[in-house]
Amino acid sequence: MRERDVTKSAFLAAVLARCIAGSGSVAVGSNSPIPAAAALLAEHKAAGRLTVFILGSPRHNPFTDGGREMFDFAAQGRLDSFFLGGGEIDGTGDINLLRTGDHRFPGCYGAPYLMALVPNIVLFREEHSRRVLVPRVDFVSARGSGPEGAYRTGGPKSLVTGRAVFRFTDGGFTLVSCHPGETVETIRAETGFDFAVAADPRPTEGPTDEDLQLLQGPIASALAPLYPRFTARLLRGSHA
Amino acid sequence: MRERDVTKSAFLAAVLARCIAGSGSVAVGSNSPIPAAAALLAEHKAAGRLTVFILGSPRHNPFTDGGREMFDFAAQGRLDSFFLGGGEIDGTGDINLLRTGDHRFPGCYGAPYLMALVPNIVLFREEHSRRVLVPRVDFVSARGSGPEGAYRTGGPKSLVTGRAVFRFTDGGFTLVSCHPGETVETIRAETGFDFAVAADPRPTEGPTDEDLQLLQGPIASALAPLYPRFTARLLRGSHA
Amino acid sequence: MRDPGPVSVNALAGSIPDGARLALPADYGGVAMAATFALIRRGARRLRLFGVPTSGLQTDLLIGAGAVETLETAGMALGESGVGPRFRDALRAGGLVVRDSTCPAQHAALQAGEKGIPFLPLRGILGTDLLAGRQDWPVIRNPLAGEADPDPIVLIPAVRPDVALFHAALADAAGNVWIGLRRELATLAHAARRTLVTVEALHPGNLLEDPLMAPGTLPHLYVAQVAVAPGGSWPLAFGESHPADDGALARYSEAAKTDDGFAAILAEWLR
Amino acid sequence: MRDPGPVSVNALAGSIPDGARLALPADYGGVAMAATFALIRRGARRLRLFGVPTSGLQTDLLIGAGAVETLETAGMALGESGVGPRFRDALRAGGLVVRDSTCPAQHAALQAGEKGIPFLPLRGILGTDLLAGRQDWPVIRNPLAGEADPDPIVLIPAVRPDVALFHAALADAAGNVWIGLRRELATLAHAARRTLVTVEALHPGNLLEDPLMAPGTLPHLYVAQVAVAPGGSWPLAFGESHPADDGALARYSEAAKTDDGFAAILAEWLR
Repeated sequence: MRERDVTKSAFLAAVLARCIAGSGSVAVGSNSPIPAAAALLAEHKAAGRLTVFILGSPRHNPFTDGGREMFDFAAQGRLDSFFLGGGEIDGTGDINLLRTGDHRFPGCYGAPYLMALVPNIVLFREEHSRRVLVPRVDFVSARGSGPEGAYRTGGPKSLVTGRAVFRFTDGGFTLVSCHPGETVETIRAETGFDFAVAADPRPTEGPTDEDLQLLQGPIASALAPLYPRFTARLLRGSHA
Repeated sequence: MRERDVTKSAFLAAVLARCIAGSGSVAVGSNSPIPAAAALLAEHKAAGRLTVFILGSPRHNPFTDGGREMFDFAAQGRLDSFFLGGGEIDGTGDINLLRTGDHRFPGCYGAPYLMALVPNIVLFREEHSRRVLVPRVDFVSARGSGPEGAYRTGGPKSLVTGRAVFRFTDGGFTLVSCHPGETVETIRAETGFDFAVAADPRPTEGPTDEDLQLLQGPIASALAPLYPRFTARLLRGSHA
Repeated sequence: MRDPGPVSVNALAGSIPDGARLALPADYGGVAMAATFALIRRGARRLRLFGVPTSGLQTDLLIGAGAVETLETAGMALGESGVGPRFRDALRAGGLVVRDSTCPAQHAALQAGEKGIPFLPLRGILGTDLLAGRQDWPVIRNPLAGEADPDPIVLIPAVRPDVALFHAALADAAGNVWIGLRRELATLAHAARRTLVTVEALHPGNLLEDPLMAPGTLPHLYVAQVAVAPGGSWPLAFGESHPADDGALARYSEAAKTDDGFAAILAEWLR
Repeated sequence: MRDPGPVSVNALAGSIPDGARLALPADYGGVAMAATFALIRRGARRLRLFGVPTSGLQTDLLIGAGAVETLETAGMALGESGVGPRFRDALRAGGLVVRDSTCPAQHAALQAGEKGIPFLPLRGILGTDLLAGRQDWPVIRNPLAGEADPDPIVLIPAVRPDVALFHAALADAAGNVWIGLRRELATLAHAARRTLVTVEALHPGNLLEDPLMAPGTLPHLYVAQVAVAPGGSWPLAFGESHPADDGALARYSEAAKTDDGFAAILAEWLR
């Protein structure tokens, strides 16, 4: 990378934006500042062909039928992309948003439903460690695939962490790129589940200059009311 | 009756208004001018304690959630009264709104649903003849009671025709009053189903002077946009 | 995906293919009559109409013009004039398939379509001949009822119309449509694959960005095409500004009783 | 039946009985914080909270004040600060019953309540531990599926809260409430037995008679009591005019980590 102020958040937002390129619609749930920034970046680059819904943001809300509309919209097959995190994520694409041992996470929110209905689910968790990427989640909040016989139109397509990007196919993950400073070996050391490695794993591409200007300018401004601490501390921060 | 211009429609509207006295809410379906007039008369007399919904009338529509709201409102247990007619009505309170032989009526509208859910259903049909009041309806659009085991919170409480008023109890009708010029015998001659007779069948009371002023004044004006021919021809007509 | 900018009424009507399942509002609910005339002019055939929740003049015209294969509706009448004459005639002649329904079921079918669920349960209706005629409405025992309680309940299958067509007050350049209190049109548009709207006028700003307009707005997400058609509900009423043309409606009720009378008034209205 | 005219915030909160099933909006959805302080002041107990669809500061406060017996919600967090500290503490201490849910199920439960039907089917959720924990959510075979298709589907039972409590922009003398785009509050009020609303201000005219206001209006039919409470969502945001008091929220997140810290900030806020 050149000498620029690329925060980790800006880097990840740019990576996530590429995961939803080509979508006609994307929604972002609550407490998801980096995905929200990614969605707005993708919107800028799609030149009006992408509809962005950010829960809690009055300016990025194309819906007029109340809290259920986004969920109905997804079940109608109209929502192309959604971001999901996870206190734990395992190698089958199952995620845990509720609890491990006696530790409580905020809750499942829309995940048990959206994971089954939105075609391009982007899994995102900045922390990439064996604590998060586990052999098997303690609690299945949402399933990466199945169960057999169930109606299903959605599922994970990719997993982005603070270290790497994986593709999800046939019920498992394939490492497709490592962020700067990481290698297949360092990724394997920090990942609790098995994964395949793409024939040609490359360094993850960060934001372009234009991406960065957008993220640090209009996107940071747009997100400031919703995520004041995030925008102040991270997106405009001067240390990567 | 004193020497007044009481049209048949005004007479019936006053009778129907008494059938919904004490209700907190009443709805009137489409193509129901006399029930609409009755609901507005009851509203005047209830001094603000009655909510009136008249389908198709923007001025008598307290709902803001679209066409389904009135039906949901009924299922919530909030709708006290509703008027239903019938191409045929039989002695069990079943009504036919769809067809007899090859004659087609407009259709069932909300009847199959509202009859089961609205506590005070007022059956109304001006024509009182053996053609309308039949031993058994040709087609059951809505049931007066049952079927056994079914969830049910509503049903007919009364039947008003151009000749008489009946009460509906225990699955059958009881004649409670005859309109001027009718007797128990003339009613029996024109009724195709069996009915009981109240211990003290009286002449049906018509509209008071105040009722008449309301019906011919503000109520006729209010209904004119929705029922132009009805209000012109009947409510203000000078022959009873 | 929405076509950019408003189109002509003819282009809008022309995008409704023969054989489409076409959902239409009740006569009081914003009927796109100008687009209906265009649809008849282009000789539409085999339409499968779905009333939201009932049907009237528009459906009678389409039936008379030979454009209708099936009609699913909760009621079919021309205001105070009763059953539509062309509908009645088509029933006598045979060939028109009618699936009789009830208003809450029509609404529930679209709500199920909107929610992407296969059915919605509905109270009432049990034990009627209406239900007996609907083999497609299963009755199940309520799985939540107590063991001793049979509690049968009707399931209304979801409907996702191919096309929804209606008339509204305003649209903006983004394709947002102001429907005001006619929220059944939002449910309908959510459930439909394509929604076509004629409007009285274009709105200069963005309806979603105006806090007073947004609550009555159907978002562009659901709107495939918009055409501007002032007075586009004639001869039916639209809001308080456009009362029904009672004279025209009375003439229709009378004329359409005969084939020749219908042909004459249709020719006049299509001019 | 609606009480005539607006009441005081204390009277409104006082009408919520101990043990009530109380439905509350998400932190972004119009939270009646002033009424919540009044509810805590009067020492409410054994409330059964229902999140529409999620929960936050208000619920954390009520839990900390010992007012909550059960919580049914799709998520419980204080914005960027994560899980509510009093909620977390109550889980550790035991005694708080939590029924974990998911957003669309919370909405569906209220829609079923609104429609007076026993349940609504919902896609997704199958095969999760969330579903395994909900014995009250039966899974049935879709009766409309083909014979060879197992097509299991989850049924969400209807919820009809005893009380709904929220904050809105405007109410009029008739008891109509302008909720604007927050239509989940209409669904909630339709489903609830009694709806209590605090508002920023009284509207001089009748909201239902204004064609621009009516589409965003909850009719008086569903509104039991209204109280005027300007800034009544503090420290949470309300619309664009009342941004969140980020300083107060950050102080709460920190203080409420300990019993003493919570007691101190609660005492300050209840003053």
